[in-house]
Amino acid sequence: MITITHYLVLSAILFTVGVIGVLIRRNAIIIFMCIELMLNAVNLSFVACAHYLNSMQGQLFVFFTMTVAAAEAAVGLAIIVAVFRNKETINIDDINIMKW
Amino acid sequence: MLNLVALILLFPLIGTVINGLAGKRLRKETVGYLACGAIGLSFLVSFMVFIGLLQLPPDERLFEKHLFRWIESGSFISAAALQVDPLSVVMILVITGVGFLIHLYSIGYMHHDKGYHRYFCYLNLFVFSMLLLVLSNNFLLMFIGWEAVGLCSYLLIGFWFEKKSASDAAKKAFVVNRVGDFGFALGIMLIFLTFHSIDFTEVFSAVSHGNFEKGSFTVTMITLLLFIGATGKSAQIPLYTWLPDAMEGPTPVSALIHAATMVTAGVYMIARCNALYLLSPFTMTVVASIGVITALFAASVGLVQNDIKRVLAYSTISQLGYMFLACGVGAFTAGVFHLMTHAFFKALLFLASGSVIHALSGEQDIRKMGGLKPHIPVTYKTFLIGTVAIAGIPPFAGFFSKDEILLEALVRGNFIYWSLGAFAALLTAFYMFRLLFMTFHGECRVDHHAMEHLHESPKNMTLPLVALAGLSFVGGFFGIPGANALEHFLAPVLGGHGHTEVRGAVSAGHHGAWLPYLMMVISTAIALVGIFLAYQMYIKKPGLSKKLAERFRLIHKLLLNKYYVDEIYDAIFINPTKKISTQVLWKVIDVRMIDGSVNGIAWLVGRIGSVLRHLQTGYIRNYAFYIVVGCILIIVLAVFGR
Amino acid sequence: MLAYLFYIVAAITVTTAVYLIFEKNPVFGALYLIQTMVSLAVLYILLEAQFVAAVQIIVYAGAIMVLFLFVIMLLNLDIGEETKNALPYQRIPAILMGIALFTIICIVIRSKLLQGKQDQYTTAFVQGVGNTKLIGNLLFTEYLLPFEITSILLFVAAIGAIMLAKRKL
Amino acid sequence: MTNVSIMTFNILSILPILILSGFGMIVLLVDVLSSRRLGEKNLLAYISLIGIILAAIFARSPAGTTLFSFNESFAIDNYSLFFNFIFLLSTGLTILISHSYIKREEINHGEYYALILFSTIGMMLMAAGADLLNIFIGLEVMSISIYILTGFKRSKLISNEASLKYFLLGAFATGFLLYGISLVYGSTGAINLKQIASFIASKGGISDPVLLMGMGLIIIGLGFKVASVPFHAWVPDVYEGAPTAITAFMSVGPKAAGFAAFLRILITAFGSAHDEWQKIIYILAILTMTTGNVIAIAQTNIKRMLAYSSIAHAGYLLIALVSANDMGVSGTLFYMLAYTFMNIGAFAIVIVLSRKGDEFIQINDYAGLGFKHPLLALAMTLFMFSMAGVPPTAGFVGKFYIFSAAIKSGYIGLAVIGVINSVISVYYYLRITVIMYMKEPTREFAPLTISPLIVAAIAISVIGTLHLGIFPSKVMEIAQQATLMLK
Repeated sequence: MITITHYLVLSAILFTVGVIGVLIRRNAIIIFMCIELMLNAVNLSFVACAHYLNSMQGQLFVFFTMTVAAAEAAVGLAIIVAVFRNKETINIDDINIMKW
Repeated sequence: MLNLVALILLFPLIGTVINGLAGKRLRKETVGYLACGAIGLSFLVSFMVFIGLLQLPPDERLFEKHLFRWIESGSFISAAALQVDPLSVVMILVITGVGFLIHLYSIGYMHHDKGYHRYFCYLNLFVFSMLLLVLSNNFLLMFIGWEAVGLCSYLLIGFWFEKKSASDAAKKAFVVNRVGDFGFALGIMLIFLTFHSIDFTEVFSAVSHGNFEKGSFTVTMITLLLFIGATGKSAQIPLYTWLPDAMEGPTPVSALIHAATMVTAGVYMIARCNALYLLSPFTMTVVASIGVITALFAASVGLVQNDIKRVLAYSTISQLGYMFLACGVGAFTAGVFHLMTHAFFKALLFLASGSVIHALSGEQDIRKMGGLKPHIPVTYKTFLIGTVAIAGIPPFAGFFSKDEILLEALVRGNFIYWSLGAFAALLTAFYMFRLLFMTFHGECRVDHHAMEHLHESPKNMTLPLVALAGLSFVGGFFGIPGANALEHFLAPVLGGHGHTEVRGAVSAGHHGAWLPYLMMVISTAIALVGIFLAYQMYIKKPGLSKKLAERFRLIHKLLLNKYYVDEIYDAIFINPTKKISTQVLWKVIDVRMIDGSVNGIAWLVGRIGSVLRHLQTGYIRNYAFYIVVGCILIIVLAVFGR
Repeated sequence: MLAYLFYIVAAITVTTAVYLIFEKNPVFGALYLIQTMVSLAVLYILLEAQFVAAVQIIVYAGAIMVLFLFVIMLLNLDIGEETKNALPYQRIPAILMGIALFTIICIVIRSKLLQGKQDQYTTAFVQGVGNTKLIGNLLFTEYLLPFEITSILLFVAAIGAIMLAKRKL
Repeated sequence: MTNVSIMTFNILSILPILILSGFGMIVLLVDVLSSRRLGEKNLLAYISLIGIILAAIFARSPAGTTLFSFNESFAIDNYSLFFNFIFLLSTGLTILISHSYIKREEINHGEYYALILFSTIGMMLMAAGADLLNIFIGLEVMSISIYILTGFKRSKLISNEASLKYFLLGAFATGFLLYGISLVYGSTGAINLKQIASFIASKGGISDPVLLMGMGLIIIGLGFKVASVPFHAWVPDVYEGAPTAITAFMSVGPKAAGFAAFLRILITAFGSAHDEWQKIIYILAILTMTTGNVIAIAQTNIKRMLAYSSIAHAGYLLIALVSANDMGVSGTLFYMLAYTFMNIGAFAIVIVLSRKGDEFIQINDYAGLGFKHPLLALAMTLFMFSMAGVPPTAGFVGKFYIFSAAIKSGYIGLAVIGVINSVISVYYYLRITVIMYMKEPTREFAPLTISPLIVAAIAISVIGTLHLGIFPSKVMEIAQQATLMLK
């Protein structure tokens, strides 16, 4: 029997994998993909909760999350492109003018 | 007539605004007389308010002028309201009266300065803030005045900021005062917590209804915190170090802010809160002890200083010590009385010393003066009156007030207070006459260059001197024993614990009625001894002082270096932090000095800042790491932290 | 049967996700992520969220990830892009932190099954109406405001993408 | 069963949002249709201002009650109204200070104004959102607009970098926020704040660790937006790199919106769990104030210094959040308004004094300003004093309310730390004044070209700062009425 806990643990695994990815990767696009992974983990948790609560709100929330993710992707990739134009790299360890 | 009280505040404010915004474009004369006029009008209104108050029966002499609702939220209400009662009237008369004379004097004194309009703008702003401080009817508004006078003092000490010593002195004054203000702010918070009000009337009536037992911890805390504020503003041990440095400011500023008015704010505040202080015998002891120790300490440092203004600065600290002694033994009237007379004669002394400095084209070292008496006769005469007044020779003003304090110290306090105070009085007479003799008598040690320009100051400078000399002469009669007008006037505020009943107790007690008169004789004798010693050392046998200095080299050196207090502060607070940071932090990371930091704590905080800023590495991944760490901590705290 | 399906799909999802964060080549990374998303879509179907599953594949795996791939190829990134590593010492603590985070989340999740308020949309009810129709209904009634605001959001995104990435304005 | 019921919604309740989005599009259209001459671009600023004024005129709320709209997901009350005014004020002031700035920096595109207006819509939705979905969508509309605005100087690497940092970290924090929302949803079955509250009340308080973790994660997501330590690290870099006018906007509008949502979520939904979250916010408040103030001392760039100062101010506001009584909420409203005036005022002066390409934004560049431009220096002094909390300015009264609120709720230690912090902050605010008045100029002050719009912005800020400092009671009364609605 698959319970909600299974889904939530799977969601937690994906979320933490995404978090680790953000912390250890240096390619801005891959970091962004890791963030997408985190959002997907959250979506899974929403859908699972909705299912076990006999509720629709979770699924609707996922719908909105995806819209937001799409908007973020458009803007985020545009920002990355703009950075690449000026700097010829998207390694975020090189993008470090401002500090202290 | 009492309704006019708001005008007292309005005039200086108008002066500030006009001079601040348009002063640059106005003619110098216009700027000066505008500023003077503002304070003069303020004085006239103050006088009318005084008359108005006199017409009321003594018990009803409390008038509150509600200006507007200021801060109001829930149970907390604080109106912007002014309070006119005998105590504040005495203060506003002194502030506007002495302030007016000093403004007048400044017109001549500052005439050649390029920051003329800036000076008068600040000075008017100061008067406004000081009036706000003494006229407010609640602690919060008073605190605002308290902060504002500190700010003006800062601006005026650093007026000649091109001099590094001046801007350093300004910073020092500001930082030291912040320490005191911090105590004051905490005290106000505690008052609000305890009394649920910050209104003077409400707080003091709650106290007088006896809701608090004598010596209760809360009241002791409140009074001690307020007293910390007072030690900062009024330059008492241990927060006095800024005042001698503050002499970097223009001399009229020293006269107005650092002698006559602002530094007495602490005394005013304690007198205002007398009901609270009387509830805490412990605080009273602290106040009296700090007062008398400061009086003696500063007087002893004053013995050997060679800068004419520094001698006066230490003398101010010492005289403030007397006022705190008076408050500490419960003789608030005597404290306020001395505050008033001190304002007259110390302002006079400063202005006269300014006149000397003016005459000598900026020379301040008394070893390079001497024999000036025939060249600047008016200055000499007025300075003499001031010196006699502070030394305590009857019938000049200082005699009555100081005698009063010493008497109260003996009767209400104990013999130790009296003897220390009396000894300080001896020193006062000595160093003041030393100053007088070295400046005006003996042989002339002025260099030729300055000699050529030697001249008596213009009319608008000598006029205030003469006026203040007159006040120093007659000021004592307001509080003359027997028919003590000041005391009767102040009685409604400072309560039945004025000294009438003491005198009653004294005459009924075992000391007998002769004690006050004996004390007068003793005081006079002490002053005369001091003068005689100074005369012997500096006029009769000019070599004697040098010989003495050699014989007691250690003490002389100790005094000359002001007991090494600044050095001790450096050694305890500043050097260790410096050492730690240079040896530990400097090598670890690149550090940036904060320009000429004056204060160990500020320095340390700045250093911590320059270390911590390196947490801001600029790497996104580091920032994300902080977020994750914070996230784990918050979840742990939220879930398991119960 | 469904349990096995869950375990298999879950295993694929986790594996591809882990591959994503260790893959050098961003193109492969994107492909792994697409695979993760597709597996998640399968799980959504298991959870009877058919509409979300479809959108997941069409919008997420289809549109958004294609945009990613498009940008990766536009920038023509090398595999050696990540040569500079300014924070090598952060790798181990980061993984440890991730594991700590996971452990805490698991402790919390396992401590209690969900006890939230049950709503009316039981499986039977939803099947009666149809998942997509129900979502459509809700979107245009109860969630009308956020739905409309979403249009502003997408509008902003479009403006932004043009503003930031267009070669010449 | 399947019939579509028309929900009760009040179109008037979202009128300001409609007006702003309409004007945003008008700006874009005018920009496209008009020729590319500079003179036409002036029009865009005026159109945006008209939109803001209209939105402010049509912002209404029923007196003394909360009106819910859109299936109880949108609340119109005095609270959201007050915040709407703060947002509109900050947007209006930003447009006033932007006008000459974006011309100078050659980023004078119509999209600039449109994005500012759209991000204001997001803020309004955050303040009025009564369920987590609306708050989330509002937050995203606001954030995405600002990501773009941050990178608006697209040819400048510094602006790109700021934008990338803000975007990546912002999206990362959004992940936490969403995860939190999903857990809260899972453990209560609701995303509506009132329903969450009634669920918690029916259980007699929070005992479910999943719900607590969800709450913690939401605090993280919003803590990021309001720049609370340790989620603050983006602030200095982004503030430094963003166009200065946008920095001014960012330090006020989004922060206010973050606090609006923060207060509404924590008090409305988790009001009965005050004990659980107050200790978290307590620690955050202390960390935030102290870190902000201490690091600010060591800064040499005025934009970075103001960034750290903005972190410190977030810390003061968190104090009000901890106390969570009427005075704390109204104190937050008041302080936010005061902060809007003083902070945008300060940034306006930074803009006036800087040159193309953000030259002259080192603190030492201000040496001697007091003699060259006395009025500007005076205004800057006023703003600095206000931020330091020196009476009689708005900042003093605001701090006073906040610390009193903490004391009233019994957090005396927190209030004392707050006071110590404001003492520390005096040091670096005063340093600017000292440098302006007490240092010889190190550079030539070229004659300034000051547009009337920016003068208006500075004048409004000065008047606002002084008015709130001297006559705060009227505004405070309004703020207090706004808090009544929240519970």
